[in-house]
Amino acid sequence: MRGASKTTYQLPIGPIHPALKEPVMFEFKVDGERIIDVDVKLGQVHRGIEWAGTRRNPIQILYLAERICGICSYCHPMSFALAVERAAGIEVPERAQYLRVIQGELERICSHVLWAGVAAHEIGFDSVLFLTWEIREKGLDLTEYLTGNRVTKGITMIGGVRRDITDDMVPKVKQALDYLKEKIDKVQHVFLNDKTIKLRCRDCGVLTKEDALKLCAVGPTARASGVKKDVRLDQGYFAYTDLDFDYVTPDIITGEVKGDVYDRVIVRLLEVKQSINLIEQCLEQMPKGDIVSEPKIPKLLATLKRVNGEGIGRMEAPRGEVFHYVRFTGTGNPYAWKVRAPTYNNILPWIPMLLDQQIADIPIVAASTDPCMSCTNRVAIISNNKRYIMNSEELHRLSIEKTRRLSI
Amino acid sequence: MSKALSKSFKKALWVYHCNSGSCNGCDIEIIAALCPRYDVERFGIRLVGSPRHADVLLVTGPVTRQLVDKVKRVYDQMPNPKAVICVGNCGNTGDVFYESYNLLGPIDKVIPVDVYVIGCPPRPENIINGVLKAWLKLETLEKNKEVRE
Amino acid sequence: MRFSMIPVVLAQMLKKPFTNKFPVKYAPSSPSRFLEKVEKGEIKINPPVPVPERFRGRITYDKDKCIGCRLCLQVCPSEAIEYKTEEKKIRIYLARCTFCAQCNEVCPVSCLSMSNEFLLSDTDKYSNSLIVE
Amino acid sequence: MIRDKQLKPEEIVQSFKDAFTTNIEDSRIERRVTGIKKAGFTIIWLRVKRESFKDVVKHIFTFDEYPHFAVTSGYDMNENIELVYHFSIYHGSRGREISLNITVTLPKNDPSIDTITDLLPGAVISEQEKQEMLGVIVKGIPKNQRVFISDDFPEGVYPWRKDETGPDKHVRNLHKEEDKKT
Repeated sequence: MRGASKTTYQLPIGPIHPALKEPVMFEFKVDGERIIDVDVKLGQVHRGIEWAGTRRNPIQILYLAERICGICSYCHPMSFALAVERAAGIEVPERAQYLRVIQGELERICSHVLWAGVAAHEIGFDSVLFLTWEIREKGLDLTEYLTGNRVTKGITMIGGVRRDITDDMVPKVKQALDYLKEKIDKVQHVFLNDKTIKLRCRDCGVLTKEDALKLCAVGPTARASGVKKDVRLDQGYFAYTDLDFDYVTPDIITGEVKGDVYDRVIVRLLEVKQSINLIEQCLEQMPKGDIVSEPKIPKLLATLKRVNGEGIGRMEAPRGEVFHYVRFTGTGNPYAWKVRAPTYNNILPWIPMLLDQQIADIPIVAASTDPCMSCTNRVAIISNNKRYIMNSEELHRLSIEKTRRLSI
Repeated sequence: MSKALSKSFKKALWVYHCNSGSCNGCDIEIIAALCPRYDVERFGIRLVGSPRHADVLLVTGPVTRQLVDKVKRVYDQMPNPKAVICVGNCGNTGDVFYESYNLLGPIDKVIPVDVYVIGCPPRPENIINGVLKAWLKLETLEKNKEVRE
Repeated sequence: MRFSMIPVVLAQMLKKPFTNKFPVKYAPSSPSRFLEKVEKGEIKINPPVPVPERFRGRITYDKDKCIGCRLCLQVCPSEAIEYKTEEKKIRIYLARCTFCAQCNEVCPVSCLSMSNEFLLSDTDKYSNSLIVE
Repeated sequence: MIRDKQLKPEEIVQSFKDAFTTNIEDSRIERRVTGIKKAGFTIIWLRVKRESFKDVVKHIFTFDEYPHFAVTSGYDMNENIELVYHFSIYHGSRGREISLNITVTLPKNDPSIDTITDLLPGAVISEQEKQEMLGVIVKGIPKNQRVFISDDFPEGVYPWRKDETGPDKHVRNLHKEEDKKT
């Protein structure tokens, strides 16, 4: 380093780019183009949900929990329902456990395909964005067919599920799954065999297994670094214990684990195939039976009023382990409610990933962990009062230029 | 001159999307409206990266305390004539987040809103319907301006 | 392979376009005249993407079946339902509704149900078309 | 690797009790079963005195070299604040993970606890959140800033507290404010 004359720059980013969703703020120290130090400022989207939860009854909280994050809008209410069921000792019928697996895997497919489009968009491949989002539309049609709304599914109920999949709905589900299976092979071919994507993603934003374990990274980010962490397998909930599947790590295809952006692409695309397979297994093994333990809601609210205890709900969301903690003291409304989104644990791994990377790599590395609190709309580099406005459009343009430079 | 301006204005409506603390259910529906299936680009609607080039502001989310002045600044940077479309119920009335210590009111408390797109999240066609209503409003604005001249 | 996306793009060119041309293929030169023609029936609007049968759209309220038991108020996550004490009926603000249909399930006389209509946008969020009484 | 011999839940609780005798106020093992095959997993709840909290966390490392730390939940029980640290050990093999939740009570007049970021660097965001939401003082926290609440939110107001330092002065009901208008 050339001694004390090193200056760092303040770049607050104003507008929000369409692909970047919720705002999160970084602070980097930069030596020229190379990033030397990273600091993260969160909380632009703090809506005080946990506090609002203590003032409502559990049925209302289901729909509040659904709007914590729009893309994984199934895992939050479902792990809240798990926590309440464990605190109140409510048994869930077996058919409902299978229906819950189907909804969870369907959401994982839609979320990973969405992510593939956003990641391709970050490095400048808009045609891949349109290709993947065209596939995602079929996934959303299936979600709408099964739950009644494209994004906020509203299928969760404490003690089971709100809608059943009857036998005459199964052929339509199977037909949509075949369409998805065939198209996802095409996307995987596009992503994994494209020379430019390999140039941009190989050895970029590396997270070593040691760092992933120490920083408790979760989900595909951890699995891409070789850490075998998957709540569906570690601590089987719903009906995952009856299905046969295994941890998805990049060495299935490439035979080695590097923990870089390319490995995260592999892990997510393999997981989409795994999810389709899981849904098919569920459709075959699903037993007959009722779909919710207590259909009458006033009765359910009455039983929840008498609960006095605490429960935890853990679930594997598309981005990683979602954790809910609920404490009841017999007043109907939960006394305490703690929500931990998977991105909570995937924020700190950004720091080892982004060190010694270039500024142009920030969008793709940040997008590679698929942050639900999501991509950078604020990149601020601490300056000695020299302000240099660089909006996220320029950040994105830098990223595209780098792709062009590499691919010539 | 105003006649020429209004004609060119109708063909290309440039849109800028601002997320003021939304759960991003509406944001992905806005992006879905841009993608091949609904493809608002055939109406000349294009998403631009800066409010300075935009005619319509698509706002989502109940405004959090940290983003209040950001939303105001984005609104002020937009050139006239401009329209604001508030997408999603939590932007319209603070739907599920009606009670909070960190939210400063639905969007029309921060900036004047022209069209409210109702839904949680609204379907992409509903957003197109909202844009159509914004056009009507902008057109009547143009007519009143011509009548006044 | 160098650019694996090229064969996909070429194949895409031959297929039927994926776009569903919702109201009309291209932007009308003047929206108001366009709407008048639609009312007169000269122009046919292309239908939106078909909606499945149990879609959660605009709520419909059967006033005389309602017994005013206020169970729906207890369950509504966003306080979108207002109770009119004098006539023991309810008023639902669509601008505050989350379209979760939880009130449909809790209603003992099932006087609430969800229709398929979803094109709800207006210049005034509390206009009569957006309040179900 | 010490994880090769994986202890049963009862042995784990017993080893905690041997090491900390009176400091473990109470312990509970919760068994859950799922699916048709009724495969089960266990959740261990421990209530620990504050003095021996750091050693209890160090003791977890004897079971698993890299325990998984989920988050710390906290709530205000009128005269003292209770924090629940959620760990889980033995991840990596199918159906063997055990959740471990450690509850600590802090008196309200001195709500301080020492940090665990030296053992688990991933816990810093969770500790920052407890500082700003509950007014807990984490001794030795590497980054003493606010993480979720904005900087212009007044000092001394803790959103999760149910006493006078609660957020009730700042709460706004967006619907009721509009009802007054229409």
